[in-house]
Amino acid sequence: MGMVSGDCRRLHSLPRYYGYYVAMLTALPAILLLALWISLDQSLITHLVMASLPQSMQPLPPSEQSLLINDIRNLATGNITSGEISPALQAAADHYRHLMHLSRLLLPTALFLLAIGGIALGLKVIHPDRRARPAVERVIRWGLILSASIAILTTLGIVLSVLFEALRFFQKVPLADFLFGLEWSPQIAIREDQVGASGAFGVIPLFAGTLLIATIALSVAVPIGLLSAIYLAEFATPRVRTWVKPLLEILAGIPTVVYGFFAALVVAPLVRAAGESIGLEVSSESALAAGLVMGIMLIPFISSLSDDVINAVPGAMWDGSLAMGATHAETIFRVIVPAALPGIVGGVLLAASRAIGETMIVVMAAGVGANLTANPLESVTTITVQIVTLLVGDQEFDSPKTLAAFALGLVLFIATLLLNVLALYVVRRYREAYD
Amino acid sequence: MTTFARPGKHILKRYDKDMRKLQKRVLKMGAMVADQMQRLQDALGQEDDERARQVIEGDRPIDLQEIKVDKFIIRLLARRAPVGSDLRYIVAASRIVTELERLGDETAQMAAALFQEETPVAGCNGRPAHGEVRSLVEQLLELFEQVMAAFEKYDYRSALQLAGMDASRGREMDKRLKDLMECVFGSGQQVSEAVNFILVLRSLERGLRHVQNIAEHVIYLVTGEDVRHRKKGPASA
Amino acid sequence: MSVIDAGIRPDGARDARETDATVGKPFLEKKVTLRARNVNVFYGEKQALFDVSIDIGKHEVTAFIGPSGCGKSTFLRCFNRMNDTIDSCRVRGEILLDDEDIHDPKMDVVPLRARVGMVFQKPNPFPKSIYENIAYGPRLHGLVSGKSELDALVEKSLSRAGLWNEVKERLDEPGTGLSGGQQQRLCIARAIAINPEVILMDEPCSALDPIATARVEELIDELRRKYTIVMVTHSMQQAARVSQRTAYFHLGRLIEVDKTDRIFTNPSHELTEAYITGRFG
Amino acid sequence: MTKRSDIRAAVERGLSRRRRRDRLVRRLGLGAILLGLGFLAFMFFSIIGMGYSAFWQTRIQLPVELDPAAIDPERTHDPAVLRNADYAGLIKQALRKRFPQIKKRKEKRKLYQLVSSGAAYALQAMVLQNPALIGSTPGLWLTANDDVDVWFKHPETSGKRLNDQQKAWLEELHAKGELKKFFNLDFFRNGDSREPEQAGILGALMGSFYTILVTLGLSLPLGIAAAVYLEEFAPKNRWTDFIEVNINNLAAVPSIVFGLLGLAVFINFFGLPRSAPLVGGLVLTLMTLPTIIIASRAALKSVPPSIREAALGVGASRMQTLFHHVLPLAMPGMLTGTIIGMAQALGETAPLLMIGMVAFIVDVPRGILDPATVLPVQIHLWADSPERAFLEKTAAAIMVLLAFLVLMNLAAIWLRRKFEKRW
Repeated sequence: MGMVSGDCRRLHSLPRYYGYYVAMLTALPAILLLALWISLDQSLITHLVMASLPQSMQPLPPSEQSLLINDIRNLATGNITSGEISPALQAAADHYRHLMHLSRLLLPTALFLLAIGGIALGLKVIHPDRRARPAVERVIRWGLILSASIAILTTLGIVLSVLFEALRFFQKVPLADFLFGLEWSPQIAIREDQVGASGAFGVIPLFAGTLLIATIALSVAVPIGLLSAIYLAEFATPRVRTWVKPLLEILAGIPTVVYGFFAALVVAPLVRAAGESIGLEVSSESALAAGLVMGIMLIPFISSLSDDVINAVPGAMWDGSLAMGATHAETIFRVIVPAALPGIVGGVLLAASRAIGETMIVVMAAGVGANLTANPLESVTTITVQIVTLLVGDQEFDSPKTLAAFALGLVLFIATLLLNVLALYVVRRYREAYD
Repeated sequence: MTTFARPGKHILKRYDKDMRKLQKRVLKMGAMVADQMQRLQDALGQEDDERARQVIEGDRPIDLQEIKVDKFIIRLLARRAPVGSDLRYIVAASRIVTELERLGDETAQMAAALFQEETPVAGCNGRPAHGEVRSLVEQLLELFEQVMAAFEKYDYRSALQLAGMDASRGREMDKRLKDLMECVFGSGQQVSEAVNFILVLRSLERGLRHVQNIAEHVIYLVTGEDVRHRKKGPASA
Repeated sequence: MSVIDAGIRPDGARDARETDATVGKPFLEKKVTLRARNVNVFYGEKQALFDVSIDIGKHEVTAFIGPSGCGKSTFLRCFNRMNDTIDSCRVRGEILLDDEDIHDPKMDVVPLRARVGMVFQKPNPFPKSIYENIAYGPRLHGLVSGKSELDALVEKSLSRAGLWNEVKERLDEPGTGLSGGQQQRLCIARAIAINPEVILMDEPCSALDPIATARVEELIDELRRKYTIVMVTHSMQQAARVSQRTAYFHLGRLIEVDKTDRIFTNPSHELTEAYITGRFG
Repeated sequence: MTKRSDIRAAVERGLSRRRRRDRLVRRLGLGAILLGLGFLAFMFFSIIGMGYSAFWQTRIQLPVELDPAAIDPERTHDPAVLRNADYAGLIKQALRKRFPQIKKRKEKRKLYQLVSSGAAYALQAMVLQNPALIGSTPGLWLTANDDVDVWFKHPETSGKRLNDQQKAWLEELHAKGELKKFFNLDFFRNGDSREPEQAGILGALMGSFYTILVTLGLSLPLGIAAAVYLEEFAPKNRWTDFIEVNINNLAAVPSIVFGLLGLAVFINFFGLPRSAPLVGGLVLTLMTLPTIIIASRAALKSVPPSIREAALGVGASRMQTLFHHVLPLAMPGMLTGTIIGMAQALGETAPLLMIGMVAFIVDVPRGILDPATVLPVQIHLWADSPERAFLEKTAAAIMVLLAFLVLMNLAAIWLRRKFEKRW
């Protein structure tokens, strides 16, 4: 400010932008360093410690190495370690502790120096003609771009992580066996130690189970959801609409674990009792119970999507048809539903994608045993159930059992991706037709 | 029952302006015709050939003004698509302009007939033609000025009087014209002289008709009633 | 009644009846299709129409004009009870279609609307083929028994709407693919496919260009021979061109109804005059 | 058929059939809605019916003699000494005194089972807090065992795990007013436990709190920044189109896939600790980001372009326009979207199973790196437990979870109502 003797107009940008500018020069490098430091110091220190270990302990297989590092870390932080403490280990721990201490000390110093440097640089380059505002804005802009790219990174992360582990799985189990095998029993494969040889990783029963439950769910949700949307859109008075719509949407806001609980502890026994009362044998983990509850969960999904697309049909269509002397029902089924059909189909596809990917309800209410059946009264298992069963608990990332979960994840991802993209495309095309 | 909104208060200010301009132009044309009649009257009073010549030549600007106002009216019709009182006003103005042009013509014709060298216009029963005509022109001018005032002020009552049904002055003039005509026919004058006088009297009669027509147009423009070709008292021959 | 004969002064003193009621001739002696008596319409608390009474002559085009929000569309929609679709809307009074009260609770709107067709401001063909658009009404009401009968009806309706020659080659194409003017004529064809007695038109040309407007106006003039037409329009010129009688509405009241010629040359009410001549009303 | 009279006849003929169909559709629609709402009501009632009793806890009143000889023989009041005393023994002694008629070892064991093993800890805590109590014999209300609790709350439905003798003792206690229900504070201040009567949701609540904290801290700025970029700055090209499709797709990717991502990337690749709220928060961030981005974009879109044009028209830069005008106007909408995203994250279970937040953790977590579980996962865990007493805990935990969700949604509605603007 002094440089222009208080005349703001001679500054290129508003005064505070110079402040932001300096602050940015100060903070950004420091933050970068901090991030780098935090992400690297652990592995660097570990590496240094390992390098300083006696020769005898050097060539270790990776799994034992990590065990060792764990021991050293535990020792350094004063926790209980597994096994005996050898002097070498003790030394390594001391070394580790020392390095950690050094790191803790060095970090603030380095940060401080960097910040000072930033301020100095900032003060030096600041000049009335300096285009501070555009510079600040450029940085903000890059920040925004980075944030927007996170979605891409996430997708990429999903694809890569799932694909990578799945490929490892397919090295052990042939793809054809996986895709066309009729038997699924990962536990057996482990016990008999015949990796991938038993053909126990056939995914067909899981597909069948998933589809069975999804079909039951959709056959509950689609008619109920669609009919409620139709009723709300045309027959209901505004008062009813303002009350019923949020109430139905509550169903969408309930966590799936609650539905799971409801399915497992309320609906399944009811279904069973009902089946038994008419002389049917119903499994306590029947596909019917899980599917029914999943269908309830999907009702608001279908109804609000259908409501959207029905409302997107211009009111002039209603008027046109009613003025011809059509009844409400005729208008709905001959004009509105055909016009909204692509949107409704899109909504149903999205709901199907959700049904396939739904986890908690089936984890809690469906079975674990793979069962190739079309009988809704029997117990079936789904892809998501298997992923959860395979991955919850101890994991060994070498065993096909664990890796199979990722292969299933890949299948699930691809299936839902296809459904989603198709549905989004259909819905988008539909919207454009009326916008 | 009727409504008449005076020009003005349109949402479109330009429309108002145009309507005022139309009125001004019609009134200007009326003033030009009145000037002509005044000049003819003066020429007759002073036996001034020069004045009479001015009257004959003075018809030309009136014709030009007619064309000008007509063009303006056509533009108004095209541009504003007038309805209601505006439509009536414009239609009436258009008709009035035609009447004015004719009135101008009659005035010039009278000047030409009264001031020609070869065949002077004879009088009748000792009454000199010029003097008679002069007083008749004066009377016509008076009626004409009244009807133009009625047009300017949308005064349909005064126009009603002028239109002839109970127009004592119009009837009076009408009667004088008839008397004169009978007198000329009965006097056994030279044919050419008599014809000239008759022509002038006819012109005066037509002039009176034009004034009455203008009055009818004023009635139409204010009330929307078309009173033409009704049975109008004795004024209609 | 002649002004001159009556000797009424034109300077503002008015006949007593016009201060609180309609001027002109709301009631007709000759053939009448629709009779409205003391119609009041409310939207919730707000009253949109006040005591409107009018006769709609048979095989005439009656035009409703008036500034926006004057209730003319609302009134039009009373004739086929389209106001039923607006929840807060209540209609009081009597509207007789051939001496049947259409607001009678026993009156079913479905046959009513089959008798009173409607064409809307924006062309609203259904997102179906041209053929299906026309066939919609006859199918709905079960008016045809076979495909050939339906074909004939579709052709007849389209021809009557002056659209047959333009679309006969592409009956299977979607109606939404036509131009605006064609769409509107399609909607008219759709309405006349069930041969209604009355056709209501709510600003049928306001979304059209002048040429399409001219076509539709021409069509309206032809349709007049077989149908009674009531139209709302914002274009006074249009009312002047196509209608035989014009009704002027102002703030929910019917101010004046009379022969169109008279309304546009010499309206009786100063509000009408102010409106049609474009003055502050 | 074109004659009007024929048409009218035909219309009238079909009328009743068409009206019937119309009514049928209307009834079906109404039925569908009632069915949906019925499901909702049924679910709520069954959960409340199962869960309300968890908010009460059965306790037994016993005069426990805090024998100085047993607790603090040297009267040092040294906490170390006090901590190591045999409080369970004191309770057993009190029980024996209360029922002096019981002599057989087997019966005594049955008697001891009536009181929760946690009662000893409660006693210990009480003594540690107030050593002056030593030597007195206060009549203490001790937490009963879960079997007693279940039997006492639902005497008609259960009690298989208690024998008749135990029931007789309990009847006696009850008759003398020494068996009562109290408000269950332990449910809100304990972590998980193998013993149903001691299990509480505090650990899960704190785990949820930290997880949501991480999620909120990351997804709010990221989501808004991404929305701002896409809506205000991004050029319309293939890349932004791709981003858009990606976001829409991510919003519909099954949550469990995000769990797999978290497992593979955050835990295996970056080596972050398993079961930590940090990882849970990261996964939930990725999962909720699309929701927040979509909602924020809608909020930005609803700011009329005239406002932007007005600001740009007086010479503001695009950034200034954004920060001074657009963002403040769009903020309520963005926050509403964020709250809804958070509610979704709060109820999410499946991805957290993948990253190990299902471990049995007794301690209440104190930071984002401590092993923890979250409320929905706790529900899942309890729902899987065989003990009858966990059923009501599960339902109660669901009630707590739903209460939080309702609060969040009410906040979102309130926000929307308060700042709703009409342009």
